[in-house]
Amino acid sequence: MIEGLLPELEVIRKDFPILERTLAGGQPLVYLDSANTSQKPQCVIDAMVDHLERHNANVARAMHQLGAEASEAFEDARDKVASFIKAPSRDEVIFTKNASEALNLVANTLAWATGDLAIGPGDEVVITEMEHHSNIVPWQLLTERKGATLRWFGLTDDGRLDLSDLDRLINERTKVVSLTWVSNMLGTINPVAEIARRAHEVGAIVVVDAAQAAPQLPVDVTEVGADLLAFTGHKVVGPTGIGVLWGSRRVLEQLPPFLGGGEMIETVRMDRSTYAGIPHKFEAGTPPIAEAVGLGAAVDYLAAVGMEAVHAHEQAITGYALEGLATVPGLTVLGPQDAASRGGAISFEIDGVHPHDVAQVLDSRGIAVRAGHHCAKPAHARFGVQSSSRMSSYLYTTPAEIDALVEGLLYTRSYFKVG
Amino acid sequence: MIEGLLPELEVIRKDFPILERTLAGGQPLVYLDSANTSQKPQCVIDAMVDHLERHNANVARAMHQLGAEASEAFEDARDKVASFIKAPSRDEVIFTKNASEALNLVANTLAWATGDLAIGPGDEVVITEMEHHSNIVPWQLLTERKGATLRWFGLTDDGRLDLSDLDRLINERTKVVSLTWVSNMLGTINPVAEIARRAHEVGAIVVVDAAQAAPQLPVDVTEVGADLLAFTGHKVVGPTGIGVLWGSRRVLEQLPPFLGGGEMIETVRMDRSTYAGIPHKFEAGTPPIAEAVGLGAAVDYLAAVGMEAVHAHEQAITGYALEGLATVPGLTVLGPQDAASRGGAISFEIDGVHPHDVAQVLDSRGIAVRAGHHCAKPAHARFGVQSSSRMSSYLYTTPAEIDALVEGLLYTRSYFKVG
Amino acid sequence: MTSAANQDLDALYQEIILDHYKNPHHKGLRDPFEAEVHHVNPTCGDEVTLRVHLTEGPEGTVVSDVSYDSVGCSISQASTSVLTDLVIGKSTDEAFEIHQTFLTLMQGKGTVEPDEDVLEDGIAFAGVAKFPARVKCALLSWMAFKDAAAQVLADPNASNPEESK
Amino acid sequence: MTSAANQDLDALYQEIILDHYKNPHHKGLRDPFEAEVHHVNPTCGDEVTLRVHLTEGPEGTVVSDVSYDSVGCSISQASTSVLTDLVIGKSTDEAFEIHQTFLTLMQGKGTVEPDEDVLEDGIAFAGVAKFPARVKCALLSWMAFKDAAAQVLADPNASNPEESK
Ligand SMILES: Cc1ncc(COP(=O)(O)O)c(C=O)c1O
Ligand SMILES: Cc1ncc(COP(=O)(O)O)c(C=O)c1O
Repeated sequence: MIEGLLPELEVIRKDFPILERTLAGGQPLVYLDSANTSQKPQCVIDAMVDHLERHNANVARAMHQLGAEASEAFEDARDKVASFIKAPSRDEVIFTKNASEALNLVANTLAWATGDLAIGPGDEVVITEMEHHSNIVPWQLLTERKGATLRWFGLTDDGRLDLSDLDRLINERTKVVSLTWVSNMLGTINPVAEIARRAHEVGAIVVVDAAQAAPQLPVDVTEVGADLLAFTGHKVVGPTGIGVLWGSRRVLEQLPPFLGGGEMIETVRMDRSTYAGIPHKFEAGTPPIAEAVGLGAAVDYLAAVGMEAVHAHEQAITGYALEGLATVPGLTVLGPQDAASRGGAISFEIDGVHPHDVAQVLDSRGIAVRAGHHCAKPAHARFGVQSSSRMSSYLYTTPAEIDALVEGLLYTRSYFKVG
Repeated sequence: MIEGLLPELEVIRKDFPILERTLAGGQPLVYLDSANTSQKPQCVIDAMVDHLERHNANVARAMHQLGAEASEAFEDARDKVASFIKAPSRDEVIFTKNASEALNLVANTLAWATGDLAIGPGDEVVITEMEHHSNIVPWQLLTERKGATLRWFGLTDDGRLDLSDLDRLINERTKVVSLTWVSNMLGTINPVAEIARRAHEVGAIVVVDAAQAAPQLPVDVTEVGADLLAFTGHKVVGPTGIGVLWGSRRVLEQLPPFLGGGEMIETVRMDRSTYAGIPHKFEAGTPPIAEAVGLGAAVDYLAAVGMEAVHAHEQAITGYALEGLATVPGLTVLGPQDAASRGGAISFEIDGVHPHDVAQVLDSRGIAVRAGHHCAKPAHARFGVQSSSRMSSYLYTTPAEIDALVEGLLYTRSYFKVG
Repeated sequence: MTSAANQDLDALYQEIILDHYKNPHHKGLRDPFEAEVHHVNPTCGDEVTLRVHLTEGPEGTVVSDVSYDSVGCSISQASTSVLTDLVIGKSTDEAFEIHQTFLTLMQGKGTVEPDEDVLEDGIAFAGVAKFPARVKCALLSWMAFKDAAAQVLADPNASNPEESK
Repeated sequence: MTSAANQDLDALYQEIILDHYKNPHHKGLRDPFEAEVHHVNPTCGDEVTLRVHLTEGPEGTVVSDVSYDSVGCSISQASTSVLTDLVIGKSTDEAFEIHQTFLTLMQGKGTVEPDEDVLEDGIAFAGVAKFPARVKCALLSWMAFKDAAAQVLADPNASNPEESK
């Protein structure tokens, strides 16, 4: 028995209906693509179905019983998310459509901000070379449009942030530092609190991309030092169509509105409008209601399992996987080699077999991994590769699935006659 | 039997599980709030459940069998939507989170557009006084930020667009004309094609808010003269969390990207990125996948019933409702008085009883209507009222439900001792 | 109509509420005042413009007047009327305590027993607490009062904005 | 591994494909050329830089050379190699017809019978059509070729971009 595994693993797997699926040729599913999107437990699906079949109505605007039920379910979800990330106030939790929109919301409103948060020529935004495209492109657009400068942390050879020039990179010109907590490609867990401390010293705001952290680690927005933090529903066993932006009241209140429309207003005249307070100011139009209900059920599910336990399970599986992968000749793991300093995504290369071909052969055995640049082209470029294969585990992953992967990789080498 | 009603109305009602619900005191549900959000047929819910339980994976990025299934389901939904609105090309269909985001996408990308579409001082954007806030605020933000001028069509006393100064209002300075096809408050169906003709004469682009039209009328984006057209999933018997922006290839290709991130890129370097072609350029991050599957099932359902038949049903019910409401003393209907020139939303006032109180008494009888400004404050102000009550029907609405409403309104008057 | 639903409705629309709605107390905007606020319920558009006039008495600051102009439903109108009855003439400390008691009642989802000694006619709103969509209506003017009074206390030398024009 | 899944895999990775992958034909960038394009598969990042050299012959325009530099999987690499075998030396009309035939095969979801007379080694890609995620890999260089050749035909006087530098 591997230390740290969830004791009730088989019970947990029963909660996820898709894990019973068989694929072409009757192969059972070995799902190792959870960093891409996670599978959904029955309770999340059921909560959404119950909402759609019995309580569906628009929120906030509706005065009738269904409307009251829907509004309550929607706002309950906000409470659940607030407690999941230890937000000081529920009003600081904004529902977006995904993590990408949450990050763009910040970059876009900063483009129109006035006062302290305004960004212009001479100002700097700092990101890192291991960011997901969704935490690169918004900042490229912002700095380009406002004449500001984009800078970034480079990476060490073992896939960590190169902090050697921390104090030079984050300086009095820095207005924003935006970085990922856990890398979706290298798996690296970054010292966010340490970097946030430096950023706050120079008066910059700190944006944390927690798309990979929220599924795996206990999150405390204050402890990590974030001013704003984004994650996405579909990676925390919740549905697609919903993401979360948390922001401190102080920063959120300073930002101008993002999208304009229903629910984000206080009053509207043809010539001028005033806006609602947070969180509604940033939630224009009908929000993802059934999706919020699903997300609420999802974070409740994770909280019931316990995020400490989920994290321990991920580390145990990751450690076991690193050991297994080491037995495959010609295989190189990108990123840190010790399980303790990384999350549950492991990208690797196999000499002589292109990642797509690796993924294809594995798929013929029912094993689902991702191949490509994982929306992290700069990080791949840093390591001189154009793409990689990636296995990523979650709370339902078993050691036997890792064994199947390793066996599949050995078979792949023999299939392509490199072994 | 009322002419135009759906012949299989009872069969259709059986498709919507929520219509079986009873409310407090055992009251059966009389749902007359469909302009706010529509109810969902079982086939839409089932399609989403099947996706979540059997085919869930991320799209585009995933190479494995689940990924291929999810991608195919997602792209099939795009085909279904394209055919539902007669889009010349499937690539012109962009999935957003709701209609509000679709409209904001246009206004936001225009803010950064260069060349022909760029907007600046001296340029004009024309909207109307009957717009939903989601088609007002984005244009206020745009014109304010770019130093351009916002103008609008006024309304006649019977709730139609005042077209008397069409040629003055839309002139060579006009860059954008954005208007609703069907008013969510007054019910008015606007002569969009006529206005679009004038707009195109002066070289302006035409944005059509079809949030209320798409549920009720057969839509042909070319015939209506739109360059861009928005609607929302949850009002066409689909789920929340998804909306649609259709745009002509010519215009979409000229617009700069909206949100930056995964899926919208061609290639990313730390210093510079290039973007994918349409529709992906405008779909950053993980899209609403299960929601697209639900929306695809929804438009298929409507297409199977037939949009001509849905429209005829709405008109029949609206005509019957207008007759019934006319029997309630002290009740005034806002907007056109003939069913032929309006959609299925009817806003009204009752002398001496505030709309909230009307809605409350109706709710105690299981009748769900909306009370308030319906996100159309300027239109309310135009008629000198601060709020109104609104009943809105859909393809599952029966004449008996209208009878219950009329009876409920008579009871309301007696409850508040005004009758 | 089943009697259960009717009972709920009657619990919401107590006679006292309908009386205040038809004959609101202290309505209209009056001088003098030290703060004027405008609050809106964005959901439904109910609006209130509310002024407070505070004076220094021997036992501390006193709410000498609360005047208002408003549009809204029976619940929001009646609650404004009751608010003025309850706070005019009280010390600001007492007024804030009443505010808190009313808030607790409204947010109690129908589980809080109202204290007639403190809330007087305000106890009629106990039934509103069971209708989440209407709680905002009942609280609109109370929030406006709190806001206005707090503004004056934060800046006690603020002159009457009308006079300073 | 069940034999069904293995059969599919073998249908995808035909020996011909693996041979072209290991020993790609016409690889490298060469002069002269009239157009150079860079195509990317944004999903996975596969890339190809491709040049075409067209000349005027007695029977119309001829594809005299197609040269390329590329990174990608076995399918995309082999398909580029096969492309060059098929179109070099053909008239542009013939080349576009072959392009269309290959496209039809790829988009046929496995229902199209490949024509060996037209596609030669290209028939080995019939199995790819059953793997929707890989169709883009197979088409990457074909789309690049079409794009580059069309650019030259649209502007036949375009000089060699290298020479004009
Ligand atoms: C006319 C009109 N436009 C836009 C919208 C906004 O739709 P959504 O709230 O789904 O963004 C609505 C509905 O609320 C509407 O009725
Ligand atoms: C680190 C990281 N950031 C951001 C995202 C974007 O999330 P989404 O696609 O849900 O917007 C992802 C996942 O794709 C991610 O892994």
